[in-house]
Amino acid sequence: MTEVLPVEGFNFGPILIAQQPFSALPWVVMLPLIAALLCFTLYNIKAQRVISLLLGIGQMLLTVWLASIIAEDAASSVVHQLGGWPAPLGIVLTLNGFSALLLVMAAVIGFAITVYSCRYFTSSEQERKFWPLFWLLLVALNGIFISSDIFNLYVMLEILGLSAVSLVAIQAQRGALQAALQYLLVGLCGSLLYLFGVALLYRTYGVLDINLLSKVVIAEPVSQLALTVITLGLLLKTALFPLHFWLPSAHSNAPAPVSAALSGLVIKGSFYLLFVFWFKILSPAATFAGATFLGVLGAIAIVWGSVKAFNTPRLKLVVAYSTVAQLGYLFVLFPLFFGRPDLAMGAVAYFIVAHACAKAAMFMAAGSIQKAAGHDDIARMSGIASKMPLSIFIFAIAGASLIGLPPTGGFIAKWLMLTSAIESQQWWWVLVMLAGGLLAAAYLFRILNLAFTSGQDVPSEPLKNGPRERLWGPLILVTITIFIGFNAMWVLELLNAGTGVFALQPTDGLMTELANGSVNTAPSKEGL
Amino acid sequence: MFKTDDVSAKPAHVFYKALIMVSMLAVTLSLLWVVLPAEVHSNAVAQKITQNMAQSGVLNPVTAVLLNFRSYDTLLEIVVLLVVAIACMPMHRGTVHTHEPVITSSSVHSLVALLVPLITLVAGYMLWVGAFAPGGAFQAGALLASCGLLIILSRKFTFEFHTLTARICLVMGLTIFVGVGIMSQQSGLFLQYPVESAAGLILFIESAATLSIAATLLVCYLALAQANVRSNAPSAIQPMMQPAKVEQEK
Amino acid sequence: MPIDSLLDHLLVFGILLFAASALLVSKLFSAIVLFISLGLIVSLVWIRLGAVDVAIAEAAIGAGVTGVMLLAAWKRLR
Amino acid sequence: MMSQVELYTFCAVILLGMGMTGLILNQHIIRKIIALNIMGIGIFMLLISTAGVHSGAIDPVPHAMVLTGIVVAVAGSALALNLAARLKDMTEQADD
Repeated sequence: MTEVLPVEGFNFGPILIAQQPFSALPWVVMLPLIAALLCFTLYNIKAQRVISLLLGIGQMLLTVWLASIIAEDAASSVVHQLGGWPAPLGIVLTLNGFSALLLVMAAVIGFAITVYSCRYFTSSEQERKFWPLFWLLLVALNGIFISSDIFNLYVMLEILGLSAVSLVAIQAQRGALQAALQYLLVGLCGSLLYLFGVALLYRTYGVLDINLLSKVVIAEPVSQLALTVITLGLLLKTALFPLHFWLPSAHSNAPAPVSAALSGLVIKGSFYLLFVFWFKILSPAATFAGATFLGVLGAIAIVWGSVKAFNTPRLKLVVAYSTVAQLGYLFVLFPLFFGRPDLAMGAVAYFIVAHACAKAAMFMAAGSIQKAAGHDDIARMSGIASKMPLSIFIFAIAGASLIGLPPTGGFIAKWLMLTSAIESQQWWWVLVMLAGGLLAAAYLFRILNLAFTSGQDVPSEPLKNGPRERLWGPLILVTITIFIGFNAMWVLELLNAGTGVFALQPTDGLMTELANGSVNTAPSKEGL
Repeated sequence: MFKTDDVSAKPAHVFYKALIMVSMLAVTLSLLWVVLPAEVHSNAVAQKITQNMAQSGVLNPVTAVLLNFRSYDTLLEIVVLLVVAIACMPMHRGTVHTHEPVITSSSVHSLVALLVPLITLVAGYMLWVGAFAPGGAFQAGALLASCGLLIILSRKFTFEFHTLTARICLVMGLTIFVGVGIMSQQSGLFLQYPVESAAGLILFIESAATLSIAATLLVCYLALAQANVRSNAPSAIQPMMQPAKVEQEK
Repeated sequence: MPIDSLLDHLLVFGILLFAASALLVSKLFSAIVLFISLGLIVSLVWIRLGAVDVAIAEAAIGAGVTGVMLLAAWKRLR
Repeated sequence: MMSQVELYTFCAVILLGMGMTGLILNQHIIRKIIALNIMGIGIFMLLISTAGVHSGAIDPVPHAMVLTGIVVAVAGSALALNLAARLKDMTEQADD
């Protein structure tokens, strides 16, 4: 059953057969799934914490091991045919440098959130529901990063969306439920639009596998329509301005570990898909004008999100609006893929990792402050730095990364972005990036400034300092933020292992399209 | 656009409404303009499926796709149901009581007594026949859930959400699916059933999935309908209607 | 017009009519009932198109279970 | 005169447009759910309408996709209705 099956009518090229070590690939999804099943069946918070910590470590080891295999063997990506059925018939899992990097990121941030959550919840009812849903969220994220079947990705997107909504709803307050309901409707509408795109693609090309599809897609009205509706659906889920309206309330009303997962990880899942559709699957249908349009929306998002973050009275809402702003950078990079795709690719990956670590840490620190102070009203936070030095320290380092100050991961990400904008001869984006950094500095220093001034005029309330151990979670992330600020090559090398089959080839196709005004449909791509 | 502040209907401005309707009409027409003339693919995958049916262990091509060729999708579909079941379960330990059965008339009662075994039988048949003809776990699960619903409506009924039995019913389908997937790995490929035992394994997975699907649908319905029985058992329902106290104190 | 084609046109007309009225009718209860009926007509279309598996699922889950849940929610949200 | 595929494609796209319009214009959660489900039916019809175009084998993949889609749609609707019901309980308590 594992022999190469050529398909009539298409020149699909040879289909790689899974090699022995990569039978571990489905475990990336199965491990969190088993964790979720155990957590739900036992339904006892002590057991759930132990299972989550142990399997969280296991997940980190597994993903780091897979990443090291990818980094060593830079030749191509890793393939696993589920059920032994090759691509047009069955579903295939693939792993390349980019997805390996994202898997490691998800596992590490997931573990940090696990550590934090063990000491966060005050209600055992909430915590009992949190663990299985959190693991199911990781199932969907990991699944998105390794799946190479567009319908399977739809199911994964639904799991991601529904579990994210359920996690917001465990905060049994009116505001949280309202936010969850709005988030759910937006998410369902987004996944239906995505499914519409999948239906159009299957109708026209008759295949669902990403690699096969990318070889038969040509620039025609149907593929462009499919790209449009898929982009629209995924933008709803990724919350690019002006479709960000649901994000601030959902991310700020959720419990802090959930906010960290939503801002750090969930949004990256749908962004990753958007990225794959634009620069791999449907790259012949992608146009520079469309990418520039997304870039302009991203630029508006940076300014708008920052201004809203500056004017907002609540701490968690500031962090949520900051997510809206930071997501803008990822879209500003879209037009740069038509100039220097190699540089833009590095910038995208680096920015995703740096932002995920910083934002997750920041939300957890904000959650700690909120728990201790009993509110998250910024006006009443003067002098909080002396009472909660560790939380404010984490907040400050994460903030430095968001602004793009050295020696953090955010600095390297900004630097890569600036280089790629200048090298692509699209210097105007540089202005947006610099302005965004200044605006981020403005809204973050507003909080830090207040935290460090001793409040004489405001009566300081007694703080119920929560358990300190939970801050180990965000501390891990802050350490990583600084670590990747010093060791950029480590991340970029892993990425380069995968770019060979990932970003460069489709954009080569794009460049021929740009150069000739026609589309290169010859299946000249090697590898898969 | 997605405002849900108020559950009651609020009339939107007429001009705004008309504008949206006209623009959506334009969108629909342009969709038609692109989709209608588009060419339809050749049937390459269908041919592949016909060629490989002998190895799938079943005769119904849809079941073969759902539980063999693309069984990973079905596995995740059951995960979707599990997510919703967990999310719908009430937060606090709670029991649903119906002290007064909804169906009271004795003639309807005898009809229910006839229907329940009949529907269960049909569900079982649906599950079994899925291997050869239209049918399968999801249809059977829905039938089984309707059967459960009839029982709930026709008698005094107590349902405890947070028992081990309830949770095992909910996760059983998924656990067995994952277990079979891991155990049946040939040459290291996940979900690869041996050809000779594929039929048995598929039926095994489907039976467990049917129970879990029925349980999930019932849990969703009961969590939704619990307010209907609130007045019957105020003492039992009261605790789960309260928002988390702990959170408000902080 | 051959009888098959006539049947198709009738079904499409019925579907569009029921969908439009389910969205436009002023009483919520009627909207739910119209939606359930829409599900049943759609399952006839699935049979017409040779998708009997989908037809059974649509009738049992799409129309049946969704309908029951919508009615339960209607009763509770009233 | 439209062929069968064209007819059902036409119907599918109109259903999709109707569903989207209904989703945007209606405020009540139940109506929004109905609109979402009508959108879903449109997409399912788009998938199934082409499954039997070629004489010979009917393509079962779209059928399997639609079966999965129906179950996912029910799951999403159930969650939305549950959240709405919980929200209503909480609002009523706040009013008391």
